[in-house]
This record gives sequence, structure tokens and C-alpha cells, in this order.
Amino acid sequence: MRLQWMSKTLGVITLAGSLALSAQAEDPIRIGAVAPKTGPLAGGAAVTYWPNVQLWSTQVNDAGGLLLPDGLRRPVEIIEYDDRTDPSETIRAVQRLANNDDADLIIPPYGTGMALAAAPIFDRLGYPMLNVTAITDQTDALTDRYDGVFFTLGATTPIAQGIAKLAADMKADGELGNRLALVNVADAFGIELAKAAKTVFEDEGFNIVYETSYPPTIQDVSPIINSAMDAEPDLFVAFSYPPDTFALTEQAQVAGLDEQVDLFYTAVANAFPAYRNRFGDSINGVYGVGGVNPVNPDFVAYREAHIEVTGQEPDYWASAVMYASLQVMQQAVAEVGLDHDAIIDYVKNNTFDTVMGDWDFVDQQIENYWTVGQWQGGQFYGLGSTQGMDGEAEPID
Amino acid sequence: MQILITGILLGGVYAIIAVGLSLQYGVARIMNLALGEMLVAGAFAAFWFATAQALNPYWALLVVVPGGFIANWLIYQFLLRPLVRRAKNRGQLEVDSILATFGLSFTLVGIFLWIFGGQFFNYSFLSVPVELFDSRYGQNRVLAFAMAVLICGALWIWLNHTRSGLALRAISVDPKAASLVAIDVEKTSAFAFALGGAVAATGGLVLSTFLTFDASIGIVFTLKALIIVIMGGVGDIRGAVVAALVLGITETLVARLIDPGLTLAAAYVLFLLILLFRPQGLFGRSQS
Amino acid sequence: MDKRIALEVRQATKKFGGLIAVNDVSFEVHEQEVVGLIGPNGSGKTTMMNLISGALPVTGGYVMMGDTLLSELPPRKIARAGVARTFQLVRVIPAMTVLENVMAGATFGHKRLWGQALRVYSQRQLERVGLADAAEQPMSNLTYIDQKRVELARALAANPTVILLDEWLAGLNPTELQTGIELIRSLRDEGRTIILVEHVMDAIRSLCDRCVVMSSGVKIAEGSPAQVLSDPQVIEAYLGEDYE
Amino acid sequence: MNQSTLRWLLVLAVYGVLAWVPALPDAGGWLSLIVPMTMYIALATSWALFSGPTHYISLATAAFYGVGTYILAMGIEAVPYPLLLLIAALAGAVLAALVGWATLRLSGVYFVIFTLGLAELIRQVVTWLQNNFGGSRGKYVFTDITEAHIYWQLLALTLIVFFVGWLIQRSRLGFAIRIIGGDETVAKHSGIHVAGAKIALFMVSGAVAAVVGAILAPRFVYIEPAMAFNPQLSFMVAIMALLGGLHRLWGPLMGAIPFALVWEFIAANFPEQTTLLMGLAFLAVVFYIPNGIAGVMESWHRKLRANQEVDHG
Repeated sequence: MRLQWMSKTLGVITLAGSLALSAQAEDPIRIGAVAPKTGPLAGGAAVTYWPNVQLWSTQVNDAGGLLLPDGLRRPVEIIEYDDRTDPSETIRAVQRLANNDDADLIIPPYGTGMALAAAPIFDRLGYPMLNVTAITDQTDALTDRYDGVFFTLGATTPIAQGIAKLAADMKADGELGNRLALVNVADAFGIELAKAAKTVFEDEGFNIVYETSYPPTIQDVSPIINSAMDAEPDLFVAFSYPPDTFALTEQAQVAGLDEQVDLFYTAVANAFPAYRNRFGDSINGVYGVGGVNPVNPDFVAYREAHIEVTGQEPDYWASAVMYASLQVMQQAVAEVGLDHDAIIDYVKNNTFDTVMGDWDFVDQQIENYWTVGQWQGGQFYGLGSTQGMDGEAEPID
Repeated sequence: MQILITGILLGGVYAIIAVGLSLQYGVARIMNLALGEMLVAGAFAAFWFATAQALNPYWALLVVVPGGFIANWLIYQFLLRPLVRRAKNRGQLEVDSILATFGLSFTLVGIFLWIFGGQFFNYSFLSVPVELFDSRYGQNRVLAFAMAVLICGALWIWLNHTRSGLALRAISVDPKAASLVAIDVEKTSAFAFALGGAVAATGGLVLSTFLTFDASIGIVFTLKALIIVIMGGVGDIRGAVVAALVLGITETLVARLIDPGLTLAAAYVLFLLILLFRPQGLFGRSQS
Repeated sequence: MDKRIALEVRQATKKFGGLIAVNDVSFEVHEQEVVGLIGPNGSGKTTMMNLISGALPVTGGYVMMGDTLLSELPPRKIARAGVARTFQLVRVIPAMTVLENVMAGATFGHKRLWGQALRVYSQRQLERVGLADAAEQPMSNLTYIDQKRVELARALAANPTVILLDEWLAGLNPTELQTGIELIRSLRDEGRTIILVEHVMDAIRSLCDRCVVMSSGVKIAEGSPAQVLSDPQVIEAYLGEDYE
Repeated sequence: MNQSTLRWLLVLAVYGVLAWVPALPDAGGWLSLIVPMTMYIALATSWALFSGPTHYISLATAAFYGVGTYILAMGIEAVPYPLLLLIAALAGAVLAALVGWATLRLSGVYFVIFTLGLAELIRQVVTWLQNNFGGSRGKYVFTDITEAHIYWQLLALTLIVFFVGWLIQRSRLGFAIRIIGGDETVAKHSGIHVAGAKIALFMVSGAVAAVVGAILAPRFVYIEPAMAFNPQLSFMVAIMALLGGLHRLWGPLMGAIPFALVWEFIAANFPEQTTLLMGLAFLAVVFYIPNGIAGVMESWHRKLRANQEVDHG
């Protein structure tokens, strides 16, 4: 009786064990994703972050799963967390993904502040962190300190230089005066960019006639535009985030600032299709951060797939980079599997074929990237980059 | 001059909200911390009319006014009246109503998030310039201010020149005495609470024509409305209007001259000064 | 009356907005004296008590005790100076035991005891008002009359020089009234000064050394109970109220 | 040995056991659950020390917490760590004194409104200062302090809070505050410095929240205003304390533990609905358990005892 019971139990255990084994090949690879679905940056993440996660995971799963070194494919399962644009929530979500959800990989958070806040936790937990939407001048310090942290979209000073050099060239050609209005959103991204830009602009001989910052949750930007107008600037540069980029542009049109200045520049969300859809032809000639080569065939193919899978267009800057970072992860996993140290090591030492072209990480950073672009005839063209990208366009008036 | 006008245009719309709160707190004696959510609801309705229906957002008034009235009436009847009846003393009622309306506020924000998501939203309505005293202002703002004048003026006339308005004022002065002269205090309080909510929702609609909103912004407006009402003197509509203009001008001044990031700080400094020097409000008489 | 002056009220005035509740009232209270503050309802008696105890600040005039100017002090300092009071509508703390309610009077004010001494001392005050056995009961178990006794015990616990009793005898039955009168008299005999607002005429006659009569915020008479109660002005004031 | 010594020995024994949590296998998972819980216990208990007897609902917890966090972030490179904790406590107390002085003389509504916006106010000012004079919004805190260190410190802090609470309950201050809570007029006429007593207690809860903020700062490594002054913290603390019950020292504990557990579950499974559920929790506490879990437990206990007496009699 007793023996029978024991053998039965054993049988059940072995059965369960073999089931687990056979299931392993089908077991999904758990990939965490943390970004705002609520809060000030939710709008930005809804354009740049979440659709790419959806696009990439759909494509991978349609192909039968994520390829591993043993030639097997396992489907990916995305575990999504909303950090509510709150860095402490980001950290908690990353911890939860690692400790409770046993995520195999984690896609880094959206937004500079959130990414910087999460970097030490990624490092502590040992996960590779392929940042996209994190722009800071502390990239060197961070990559020195954290072995598995990578940056792809650029650093603050070169991006600030992008617009400043462009403006300086125009000034040298006599197309632009030297009175500058410089505003920024008071968040990690805006503060660092404004600080870097200020130095560069001053070195280029610009006279800053108006300067201010505003909180990410600002509701009414008309005081900023009105103050800027009173200072009679020749160019208006705003290191802004999605909701305020729209608000600043609209208010500038109401007040007539866009006609008064010769150069109007806003930052994140400028390169969003929604910006064009909202303002139509009136933004022709408006400058913005980043850029793409919209006629590059790789980008066109990516754009079509993006529209097909997610029902919306990618933006003209970070979307493709975001997708490229996922491609890097995919290629690394195919070579070395899911071991975090191996992935980190592989990413450091290899070249990747991405929608952005060939990517080589130098000191854990991508060094060639778009810095400034312009709306031209309903498309956003990259005008300048750090080391010369293919297809740089010429500015129009 | 431009700062002054911008401030007045903004303050005018704040006045709508503050008058709404003043009706609720002055008459029904409940500090409704979920008022801001009524406002956001009004803004959402306008947004929906403007984008999904491609209509003039002011059409939303047809929904917002009766909707706000009914919703607030229900809230008063089913959520707050049990507390009024249960409370042993005024302090108890105060704590309970604060906690309950906070709970309500979070619940509503949660529902908004659920339905609309967490994005910031705005829409373009009449964002074309109009020239006033050599400066340009958005037409939407000027129209919003006109609405504010209309609403506050209508309420003012109603309160001071009609019988039902008189009943409301009587309760706000002394509920006991009011009940002695055959005013149904409970019914009138419920009416005032509902009306206040409807007015606030209308304020939200008006604000949404030129401000950016998101689901959780309500609390900011609740705070501003509270500060205005306290500054103007509880239950005093004239005071609320003046205080709203003061707040609008102060905010614009600070945003223009110091930093747009310090508008709430500016409101707070005003609040603190009032607390320290005139806790009974700008026009309030000191009471025993 | 050759006793020293314990409390001096001089031209005390209290306005609420446009309403003048106490108008230019002056009187003196001597040590070891029981003074009755009487008058029809709404004549400003309770406001007067509030002015003395500091519950309300004076609009004009002053209240002086010895060489302390009470009218510029907050209530807690007045309490510390030795003025204790009861309230027209009983004020006790229902969430506390009877003894704790009494202890409240002897901890922070004129008397500052703590620990065992406080408990023993407070228990003694309870014995005085005849509630020794109720010490550990929750306050809410007591009748309204017993709550009034606790209130008096709390006032006594401060060992005050001046006691303000606001209609403390109201609502007592004849036996209780007699005990109450005896109790107050014994307080005076210990050397305390007592000001009482009262409607119970028997009590006023047998207890008060002097009476101050107020009507519509002003003092209309002052003197021994017999004197003032036969004053035609006083009678008119009271009759006017009775036929309201 | 009297009862209270016995009770304290028991408490110390429990703490002795709890101190070993970091030695458990898979300690990381345990700590990520128990650190926030311990934090909430310290915050909710100190919150109730003030709000329980006075009925003033304070929503300033996030403000004090953020001030503590920032003091640590600013000073970590220059000032010894223990001294920073002390400075944080002091700063929290001073801020509480200032806020209390401005608002505690007035009615509860004013106080709630003021504290509600306080965190946001300080956040705006800090952001503005950093933006204009700091050059960067965030601040890195690199230390060797591990999760286990943080846990031990919080554990010690809760012990201190309980001890201070116990001392206050037995002191004149505690008695004064009970009287104030019962009837402020009686308190005034009994010689109690009403505003002073309220401010003193508010300072205690402010100091504790600031120290908690300082202790937890190293956990986040990158400090920036939006996270340091997160208003949600204020509401979480209030709801936990109210859920547990304010009239007992151990009440908030009864609220913090289950709420932190349930909240962890909610945040993991219904991340979209956290705000909604928090609102419903508020309403549930106000309408159904106004005396908190401690109140419910006591009434059960009373019923049980009454039944026993009936049985024996």
C-alpha cells in the first residue's frame, strides 16, 4: 500500500519534471519593459517607446521566437510596467521585474531622468541596459562606473552643438541676428541641454536676451512666449518635452513669435508625426532635435512595418534608434544566449546591423548620431550629425 | 499692461471655479477636495466634443452643466449626507468629509486614467490672435473670460435678487436661523452643492480651451480654488472673484518676471500671507 | 467690605461686528467674596465670563487680578494665574475616565502635579464633589448632573484663587441644590473668590454677598441680593424677558 | 517584573528575530518587500502620534521625506553619515515647527490644504534652485550602504518611534494632547499651551519622516525632485495609519503591514488601477472602519471577553 503510494508520487514528480523539460523550449523569454503610460511623459512614450516594443515583439514572435545560440527559437513575452513618469516607480518596477517576475532581459526605461535613476539598479542586478531615450553629459561617468550600461541616442553637448553650430553658420552668412531666447523644461533632459547649449551659443557670439525654465507639468506657456517676444529675439530655442513642445508652438503662432524670429527650434516631439498633423504646413522650416534620413530605404521599410503593426507612424528621430537597440539585443542573444555578462561583453565588442546602419559601441556609446533636423515639406529631415550621417539635408528658410 | 491683462484673463476663469467651491463650502459646509476632478471631467467632455465630434467645445455645455449638477447632487446625497448625519461634532465632520472627498478625488482620477489614459491632452480652439491694447492675446482666452463674467454675473444676480438665492445666502450665514424661517436646509444644501459642482465643471470646460490637461491635474485646481476661497473669505462671492483676479495676476507676474516653474509657489506665498495676517479673508469680518 | 480687591473689571467692552455684547461694564470682586452675575438671557453675562477667563479678547477696557492684567493674556496664562471656570454647557472629555478629566485641571495650570501625587490629589477633588466611587468610570457613563460635578472638581483641582461658575447650579433638584450651595460656600470659606452666573434665585439669595445685574450688555445695578432684586429697573428687565 | 517591562522585552525579542531577515536565503526578494513595509510602519506610526489625538490630517509627509532625502544627497560627500541623519531630523523638525506655527492655530481645513501643497511647493523651489544654480536636476548618491543596512536602520528607527510614542503617551505632553483632542476649549482653560503642544508633536512626526527620507536616499542612488517629493507617499501613510487605527500606538502597524502587502500585489497586478483602488480604500476606511483595524480588534476582544464572562457567570 505504502510502496504503491510512494511510486505513484514519484511517478507524478517525474512526469512533472519531464513536462517542465519539454516545455522549456516553448517557455517564453520574459522581457520586461518599463516606461510611462501615465504622467507628463506618457505621450512621448506612446510614440517612441511602446509601439517599438510592440513592433519588435510581434516580429520576433511571428518569426517563431527569439533565436538562441542552440538554434532554437523561444517566443518572447513582454511584461509591461507603467512607471507613471516617476523615477522611484521606475526603480521599483525594475526591482520587481528582476526579483518577482524573473525577467530574462529588461528594456531600459523611457526618459532621461528615469533612465539615469534606473542605471544603478540595472548595474546592481546585472542586467544589460541599452539606453535610447537618455541624453546626458554624464555618459562617460556612467559607462565608466556601470559596465553594462550603453547609450545610443547621443550626449548633451553634441546635441546642443548641433543647433548652435547651425545657427552660427547662418549668422556668419548674415541670415540670422544674434539675439537668442533660450528656454527649457526643468527636468534632467532640459536642464542639461540648456546648460550645454548656453555655453556653446555664447562661444559662438550669441547674446542671450531671454532665458527661463518651466516645470514639466506646465499648463500655460503663454507667459514664456510673451516674455520671449518682449525680448525681441532673432532665434527661439526650446529644449522642451512632448506636451510643452506643442503648447509652445501653438502659443508662438498665436502671439506671432514664429513670424518674428528667423529660427524656431523645439526639442522632443518636434519630430513626431503628430506635430505635423497638428500644425500642417505652418511648421515648414521649423527646426527640431535629432532627425532621420526619411528617404533611406531601411528607414522606409521600418516605417512601413511600424505603421502596419502598430497603426501609427514612427517619429523622425528616436523611434528608429529605439528599434535599432532592440535589434542589437536580438543579435547579441542569438550569439551568446541570455547570460547577462555574455551579452554585455558581446555588445561591447561587435558590430551590429541595424535600421540605423552599422552600429559599433565605443566606450559603451554610439558616437555618430543625428543632432538637428528640420521640417521640410511634411517630412522631418536630419540636417546635422556628430560624425556625418548619410543623407544630411540642407536647411531651408 | 500685458501682464495685467493676461493675469486678469486667467484670474477670471479661476473665479468660476472658486465661485463653485464657495457655493459648496459656504452653503453645504463641506470642503470638497474632489472639486478639481469635476473640472477635469468638464475639460474631458469639451475635449471629446472638440476632437471626436469636431464641434465647438462650448457645445459640451449641454452635457457638462446638467451632468455636473446631477453627479454632484448624487455625491452629496449618497456620500456626504451620511457623514453629516453620523458626525458627532463639527471637527469629526470636517475630518470625515476631507477623507471622503479625498477618496472620491482619487477614485475619479482612477476612473479618468482608466478611460482616457494618462496622456496630456489639449486641442486647438480659436487659437488665433486678437489685438488688445497693442498686444496679442488668444481669442480663446478672451472668450473664456467673457464666459467667466457671464457665469459669475449671473450667479451674483441670482443670489442677490431672487428668493431662492436669498435662501442660499441665509443658510451660509446661519443654518439654524435659516431652518427657523422655513428654509429646507438639507434640500437647499444639496442644491448648492450640486450647483457648485456644475459651475466648477463648466470652469473646466472653459479652461480646457486654452490649457493643457491630464487626468490627475484636478488637485492643482482644487488647491488654487481653496486658496482663492480662503483669501476671498468663505461664502463671499465678491471676495472670491477679487481673490481669483489677484491670484491670476500674481501667477502671471511670477511666471513672467521670475520663473514659470514657481506659479504654485506664488499661490502658496499668497496663501501663507493670508493665513498669517488675515485668516478671515480679504473682506471677511473677524468672527468670535 | 474691607477685604482686598481680587478682581477688577474696568470699562470692559466686547463687540461682535456691529453688535455690542458687553458695553462699558465695571465692577470689582473682593477676596473671599461670592458675586452673582445676573440678568435676563442675552444680557451679556456669559460673554462677561468669557472676557474674564480669556476665552474672548476684550474690545476695550481691561480685567485685572492683583497686579496681573488678565485681559492681555491668553486663556492658558489666565488659568495659570489662578482663574478656573466651568462652562454653561458642560464641557468634559468623553473619551477619558472621570479621574482623568479631573486630573486635566491639576497638571498644566495653577497647580502642576504629575504621577502618583496627581492621582491622589485629583481623587481628593472627586471626593469633595461626592463622586469618589466613579473615578475609573468612563465619562460617558455619567449623568449630566454628575458631569457638572466632574467639571467643578476639575476647576477645583487647579487650586484656583478665582472660580467662575456659569450656571453651575441649573438643573439640580432641591436636595442637590442644597449640597451645591454648601459646597460653594465652603469654597469661599477656604479663601477663594467666586463669580457665578445664575438664574436660580434661591441660590443667589442664600449664597451671594453681592450681585451685579446686566441687561443688554450694560450693568444696570449692583449691591446685595436683596437690594438689587427689589430695584425697579432690574424687575423691569426681568419681566420684559418673562413675557417675551 | 511589571507588565510594561515584560512587554518591552517581548518587543525587543521580536526585533531580535526581525534583524536576521537579511540572512535569509534569497534575501533580496524579502528585503524589497520588507524595506518599504518597515518604512511605512515608521512613517505611519509617527504620523499617528500627531494626527491621532489632534484630528489634523497631515499631508506633509512627502515634504519632510524629500527634505531628508535632499539633505543626505547634498551632504553625503562632505559630512559624516550619522551627522547627516541628525541634521535631517533637525531640518524636519524645524520645517514642521514653521508650518505648524503658521497653520496649527487655525482650523483643520486650512492645515490639510497647506500640507497638501507643501511637498509640491518645496519641489518647485528645489527644482528652480537646481535649475538656476545647480546645473543639473538630479543628484547621485554613491555609498556603500546596502539594502540590509537600510533595513537595519529603519528597524532601529521604528523601535525609536515606538519608544518615543510610548514615552509621550506617559508624559504631560501626551496627556495634554489627549485633552486637546477631546476639547480644545477645556485644554486652553486648563492652562495648556494648545498650539505649542500640537507643534511639538508635529515636529516629532516631521523629524521622523525626514530621517526616513535620508535613510532611504542611498537606495535610489539618483535623487531628483519628482521622486523625493512624491505626494503619493503622504496619502499612503495617511491611509495606512487610518486603516490601522489612530487611537493606539500599535494601530498604524496593523494598517501598514497588510496595506503594504496588498499594495505590492496591486502594483504588480493592476498597475493601471492603483489610483482608483487607493481612492476606494480611502472611502472604505471612512465609511466602514472609522476606528481602524485596531478598533475592530478591540471590539472583538471586548465581545469575546463579554461572552466568557457570561459563560463563567
